[in-house]
Parts: sequence; C-alpha cells; structure tokens
Amino acid sequence: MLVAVTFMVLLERKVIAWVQVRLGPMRVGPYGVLQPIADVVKLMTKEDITPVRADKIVFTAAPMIALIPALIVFAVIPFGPVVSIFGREVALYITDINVGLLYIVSVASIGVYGIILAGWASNSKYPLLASLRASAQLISYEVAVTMTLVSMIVSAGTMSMIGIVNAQYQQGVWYLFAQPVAFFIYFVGGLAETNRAPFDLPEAEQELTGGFHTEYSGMRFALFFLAEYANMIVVSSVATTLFLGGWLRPFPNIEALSFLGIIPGWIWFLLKTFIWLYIFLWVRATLPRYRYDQLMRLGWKVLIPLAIANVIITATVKVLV
Amino acid sequence: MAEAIIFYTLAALILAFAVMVVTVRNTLYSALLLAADFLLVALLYASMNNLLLAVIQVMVYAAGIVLVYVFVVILVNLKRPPEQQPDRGRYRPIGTILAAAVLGELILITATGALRPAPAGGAEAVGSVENIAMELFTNYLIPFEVASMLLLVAMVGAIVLAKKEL
Amino acid sequence: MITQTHYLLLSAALFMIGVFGVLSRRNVIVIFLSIELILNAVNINLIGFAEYWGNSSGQVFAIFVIAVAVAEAVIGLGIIVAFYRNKETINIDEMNLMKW
Amino acid sequence: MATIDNQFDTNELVINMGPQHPSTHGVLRVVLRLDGERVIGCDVVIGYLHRGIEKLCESRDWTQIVLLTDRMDYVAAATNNVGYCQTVEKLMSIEVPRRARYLRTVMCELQRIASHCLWLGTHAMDIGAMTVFLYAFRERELILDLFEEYCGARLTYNSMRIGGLPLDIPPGWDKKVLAFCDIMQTKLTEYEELLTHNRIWLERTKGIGVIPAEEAIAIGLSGPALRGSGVKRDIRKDEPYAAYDEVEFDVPTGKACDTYDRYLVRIEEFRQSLRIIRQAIEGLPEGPIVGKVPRLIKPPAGETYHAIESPKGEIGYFIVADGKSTSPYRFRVRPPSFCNLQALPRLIKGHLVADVVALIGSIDIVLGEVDRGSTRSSFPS
Repeated sequence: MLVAVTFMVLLERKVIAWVQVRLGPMRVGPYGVLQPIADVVKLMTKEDITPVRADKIVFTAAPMIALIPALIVFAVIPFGPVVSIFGREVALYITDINVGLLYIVSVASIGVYGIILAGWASNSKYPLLASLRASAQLISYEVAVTMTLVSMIVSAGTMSMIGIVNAQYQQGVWYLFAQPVAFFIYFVGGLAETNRAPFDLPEAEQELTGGFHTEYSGMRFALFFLAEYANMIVVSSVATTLFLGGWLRPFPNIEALSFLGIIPGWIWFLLKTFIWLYIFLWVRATLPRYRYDQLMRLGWKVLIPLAIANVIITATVKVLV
Repeated sequence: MAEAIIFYTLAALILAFAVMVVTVRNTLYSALLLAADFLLVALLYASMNNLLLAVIQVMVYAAGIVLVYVFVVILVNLKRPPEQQPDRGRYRPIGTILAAAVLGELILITATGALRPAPAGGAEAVGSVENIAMELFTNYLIPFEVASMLLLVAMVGAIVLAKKEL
Repeated sequence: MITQTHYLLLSAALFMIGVFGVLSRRNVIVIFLSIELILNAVNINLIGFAEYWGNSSGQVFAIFVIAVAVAEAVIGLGIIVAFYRNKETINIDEMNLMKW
Repeated sequence: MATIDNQFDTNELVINMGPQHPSTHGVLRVVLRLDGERVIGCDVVIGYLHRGIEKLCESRDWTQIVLLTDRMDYVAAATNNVGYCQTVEKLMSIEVPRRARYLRTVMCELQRIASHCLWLGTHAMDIGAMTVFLYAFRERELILDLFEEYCGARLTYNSMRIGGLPLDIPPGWDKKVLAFCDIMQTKLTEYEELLTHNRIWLERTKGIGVIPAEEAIAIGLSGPALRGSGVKRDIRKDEPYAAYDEVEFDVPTGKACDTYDRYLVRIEEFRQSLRIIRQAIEGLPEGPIVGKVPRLIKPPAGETYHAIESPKGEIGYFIVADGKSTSPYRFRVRPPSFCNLQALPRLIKGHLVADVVALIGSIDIVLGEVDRGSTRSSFPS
C-alpha cells in the first residue's frame, strides 16, 4: 500500500511533466522509476525540525492522525470477489461489514483532525490559516459526498461495498450511467476532499507558502504527503467500487464480451482505479485554483442542493419502479 | 473469555481517558482526549455488534462534535497561553463527594439488583441497520421528525449567535 | 462472560466522571466536554439495555441522544463564542449576566 | 495599533507576505492586515533589491550606463537599453539610421513578448494554473535564443549603443524571427484555450482589483495596467519613437478595469507585437546601423526627459548633463513597476488573500526596476 503511494508520487510527477512538455524525474534508474526510493531515503534522513514554540505532542501526533485513517479505510474496499487460488478460497478484501460505506465516511472524516492539529500545533500564522481553510473545506464537501453516497445506498439497497458491486452486476449497469449526477458530485467532492487542484487551497503554495505543513520537515512531512496520496487512492478506489462496478468487467451482462472475463477481477479494479488517478492528475495540470469563497459557494450552493435533489429523485424512482 | 478481555481493556481505557479529560489543564488536550475516548466507546459498540451505532458515534461525535469544540478552543486560545491561572473550582470537594456517593449508590444497586440473564434474541439482529431503521421510521417517526426540527432550530440559533452583529 | 451489569457499571463510572468534571472545572469548554461524557455514559447504558432486551429501541434512543448532543454542542459553543467576544473570558464564574 | 493586541474582537491578523514568498515575484514584501480571509489593509515594503543604480550611473561614463540599465527591468533589458540610448540621442541631437530604428523596434517587441510570456506564466501560476507557466516559458526560451544569437547574452543584453546598434543582425536572423512569429501565433491560441474561457479563471479574475480610469491616471498607472482601465495611452502611438510611426498596430484597451481586462489587454498586445515585428522585419531597410556619433560622448549642458513604452508601462529617463564631465550630472528613471506598484494597496483592499497574489501578478512588477534607486521604502496604504 505504502509502496503504491510512493509510486503514485512518481506517476504524478511524470504525468504532469508530460502534460507540460517536460521529462520529469530521469536521473534515478531508467526513466526515473527508482525516484520514489530516493525520495523516501531523502525524507527519512532529513532533519526533523520542531519549531521551538510548537506544541510538541500535538505536533508529533498530527501527521499520524492524518495518515492512519487513510490507511485503515482500505479494510472494506473490495479488490475482487472471493476467488480460488490453487484450490484455496481467498477473499480479495479484508472485511465485508454491512455498514461499509458509512465506515469509510466516518473513518475518513477523522483525518481532518490531522490537518487542523498540524496547523494549530505549528504555532505559526500561515499553517493556522491553511488548516482552518482545510477543515472548513473538508467538512463542507463531506456533506455533499455523503449525500451522494446516500443515493448510492438507495440504488443498491445495501451499504456493504461487496453488496454494491453485486447490485451493479444484478442491475446490469455501472452506476456511472445510472447515477451520472451522483458521479459528478462525488468526483468534484472527491477532488475537494483530497485537497487536490483546483481545490488545493489549503496547500496553495502561491498564497500560503505550503499550507498546514509549512513547518514540517523530514519524515513527518512525508507522512502528510503519504496521507494525501493515500487519500487519493482511497477516493479513486471507492469511486471505482461505487460507480465503475468494482472488479466487474465492462458490460458484465453482455455475453458477447465474455472473453473479457479472462482478465481477473482485481486487474479490472486496479485499471479503473488507475484511470481515476490519472484524471486527478490531468485536472491538476489543467485547471487554475478556486478562491476560498468561490469554493464554499460551489460546495454549499451548488453541490449540496444538487446532491439532496439527487437523493430525493433516486428514492422516488426506487419507490415507483 | 476473549469478550471479557476486550471489554475490560476498553472499559479501563475509556475511564482512564475520561478522567484525563476532566483533569488535564490544557483545554485542547481535553478535547482531543475526549475524541479518543469517543473512538474507544465506538470500539465498545462495535464489540457489542452495534456496528451502525459505532459508525455513527465516530462520524457524529468524534469527527463532528469534538471537532467543533477543537475549533472553538483554537479560536479562544488564539492569542493567549492556555489557562494561566489554576482552574480550581470552588465546588471541587462537593463534586468529589457527590460523585463518589452517587457512584457507590449505583454500584450497590447494580451489584445487588442481580439482573436476569439476557432473554434469548440474536444480538446481531438487534443492532442491524434494518432493525434500527424499522424502529426509527415506524414507532419513533414523530420523535424523529421532532429531532430534525431540533437540529434545524439549533442550526439557525448557532448562525444567529455566531454572527458578529446581532 | 460480560453481562448487563458490567455495562451498567461502566456507564455509571463514566457518568460520575462527567459529573465531577462539570462540578469541579471553571472552564466552560471543559464543562461542555464533561456533559458530552455524561451523554455518552447514557448511550452506553441504552445500548447495554437494548442488547439485554433484544430490542432496537435502545439504539434508536441512542441516536436521538446523539442528535440532541449535536444541537446542545452547537448552541452551547455559539453562546461561548458570543460571550467570549464580549467578555474575553470563558470562566464560568464570570458568566453572571442574568444575576442582579 | 491597539486593535491588533485584542485579536478576537476585531479578528485582525497581521501576515507578512514576503520578502521570501513564492508569489511576490522576487523580494517584494507585503504586510497584510486580515479580517479572516479578507484584506483590510496592507503596507508594501520595498527596497530588498536596492543597488543604487541611479547613483551608480552618475559615476559611469555615458556608454557604460547602457549596461546598468540592463539590470533594472532584467526581464526586458532591451527596452531599457533603447529608452536610455534614445534619451542620450535626444540630448545630443543624434540622428539614428533607419535600419537601426527598425531593428530597435523588432527588439523592443520581441522583448515585449518575452516579458509578457513571463508575466502570463507567473500570473497563471499564482492563480494555480501551472501548466501555462511552463508553456509560456517554452516560448520565452525561443526569444531568448534569438537574442542570444544576436548579442550573445540571454538576459542582460547590453544590446544598444548610443546612435544605433552595436552590430548588425546575423544572416538569416530575420527569417528566424518570422518563423518564431508563426509559432507564437499558434501558441497564443493554446494559452487562450487554457485560460480565456476557463470558468475558474474567469471567476478568479473578473471583478478583481477594479480601478476606474480617473483613479488609474491619478495614481500614475501606465502600460497595460492603465489600458486595462480603458485609457488609450500608449507612447508608441502618442509620441512615436524608433519605427513605430511607420508600422500599423492597434492599442487594445479594456472596459471593466479589472484583472481579467488587464489580462485580455496583454494577450492582445502579444498579437499586436507579432504584427509589428512582421511589418518591421519585412520592411527592414538596408543601410548603416550606427549614426554619426562622436568618439567621445559628451552631451552639451542641458536636461531632458524621454519616455518609451516598456512592456510594463512608461519607462522614462530624466538626465541632466553639465556639458563638462563624461558622466551624467543627474540620472533619474521613472520606472513603470514602481509607479504601478503604488496602486497595489488600493487594489488589494477588500479582497481576499488569494486575490492578493492575482493582483500582484496583474500589475506585473519586476523588483529590480522598483528598487532601482529609490529613497522611499514603503507605501502606506
């Protein structure tokens, strides 16, 4: 998992470099593929600076609080169904609890603490301003995202992640097509919740010189970095599960395409997740940044009403059909 | 056996954290310890097979309410060191005595009350989403609506209070 | 075997810690935090009973308690912030505007 | 400032932006007073790049000064050179040959494009569109290559002489310039696709930093910042120098007086510059590149002020010669960045922190020019 995150960083640097007609990292290994290892070594051996006036305990704890929720969310994400490998039944997920979606929402929301505490503990103005921005942003967009998840729950009739994929199989349609509005809101909300461009205000380098982790260095900074990318992967894999049919092959009910079934489910899953991540990077390379008030306006005046309307319509359709 | 170990560990931690919440000097630490305490309570719920409630506990309490407290603590402490003067309330002795007395009383009652063993009934089913939702939207529909009104009123009230000029 | 009694005792102890906090601290925010502890004790109690009786009502009430706690926290903090703006203090002993 | 101490009541937060900050374009320092995210006041502190260029110039002889003017607006060195040389030519009444005037026009306009590329890149970067930054720098690189081929330097060209040019263009250079014009024309649409109709870009720039025409004039704005407010003032048109009276071009102006209009004006100036370069290269006359200049440059006693249109606005030189020494008696520059920077506190007031960087980018300053030798070191708001 953490290895995936570090290579995600390389992927980002490469993709954005290509978009910007650059080469990106080239020095470490062929085409820079070993760059993540160099990065990790560098970050681990760097001096860990704690500002004198900082609150030591909270300052140390904040990066961990940011990273841990991002990692434990993976417990409920299904990479594939139960498959048999050499005659043994292996489930490609850690656990399947019947409140899976709510679990993801609630655990992910703990991550806000990491950000706000980092800003507070640094005892510095820019980080504080950034962390207040970040937590307000995360809380606002969480509402919209949770509302879309409600409409997904209504469509699928279950909160279990496995159940949602199976529901998509039975209804014969990826929810991307059945719930385009929810998809859109989730995508925008996901960008905002992971603090990615164009909603990367909390770390807006040009305004706040780096945001809530301005005062961090070395491994503690690396933990924040890992948390951000881990969150991206979480958002992408949840989106894959909810909207792109998880491990299902494209058009799972059309017999003519059954030859696609020879590719195992987990490869489909990873492929779809990768497409999501790629879109994240693409958006980052293309769009300017929103301003704080515009961000809030978009969240509260556009996305949340839209999400609520979507829930109502979904429920009505569900009852009528 | 495993159940007992989990329960005693969680209970001990919950109480220890709670004690720290009310005794720690730094208000921010208090709030953070409370958040940790709520997470532990959520684990307790989970160990009782109440997953829905555990998740709600985390989502609403740990990540919602306490976060608001943290915000306020940060706002209030912006410019000055946390609590310069020792925070020794006048009622501390009374509080200690009262708390000890009522605690003793409750322990007596529960220890001697000898509750019957739990009637048969799948614990799994009790805490499930379906059952709770069924109860909530049939028997308790009106309280549910009233609760939503309460939240609405609270929201309006909070906005009015937070506005700079009334 | 963990029985109902265990949950009740835990709940009682937590409740009392909360009461102690309310009575012994002068910082309004800590008092509010203690009240949250009390409400949590109640919730543990409710859930314990729900399991005991095999009835979902306990969980439903716990959910209501949480809703009420949210409302209480929000309004309470709103008052604290408003008060702090005017008086620059969060000491409960100085909150005596209604006293004459 | 009693209110700063009891913070919670007024919610005032003082933030020091710069002198080391990613988006203050060098070493500008802005002390912001914030109410939440809103700026209620600011002080602009300058002087971190002070090198006393004006004073230095008074102890150098006339030809050496050209090289010092490079160091003022170091992203538009050629324009500075032209401005200085023309001032001295005016003082000495030297006739510059037509070919030199045409080449100066080409250089000035190439420099304008290079400077605007830098502006566009950093402005977009400040607002968060980082791809435009690299695209713009890619094209700027082409211009720097052209300059390198002409004079050997890429940033501080020292590319003008009093009375003309130091050397003629290398063979084939004019073709390369024309080829560059074609490339630039297509790349411009690329920039515009990324920004001009981008909703986020529009929201970030429209209605931000509105400064009406009268106020802009009163504050002393010049260049694109002034034209963005709808004032049709361009020294190239109003007081033509070099070959600007012999080429055709339009002066774009804005209407809404906001950041977006200033952006549009500059984008249109790219196009007009390309138009001028094409006309100048195609009509490039043959002939000498240096006029009749005495071996020892020693202007007669007198004083003069001469201004030209630099990429950032009106750059003017005020020079007093005593007629005896080989260096100016008094040398004074009216730099556009310095004067435009005066508008910053006025523009920033009432906007959000995020807009501050957009506005710094929008008035397009270069700190080398701001700190060229001023004695005042801060603008009160």
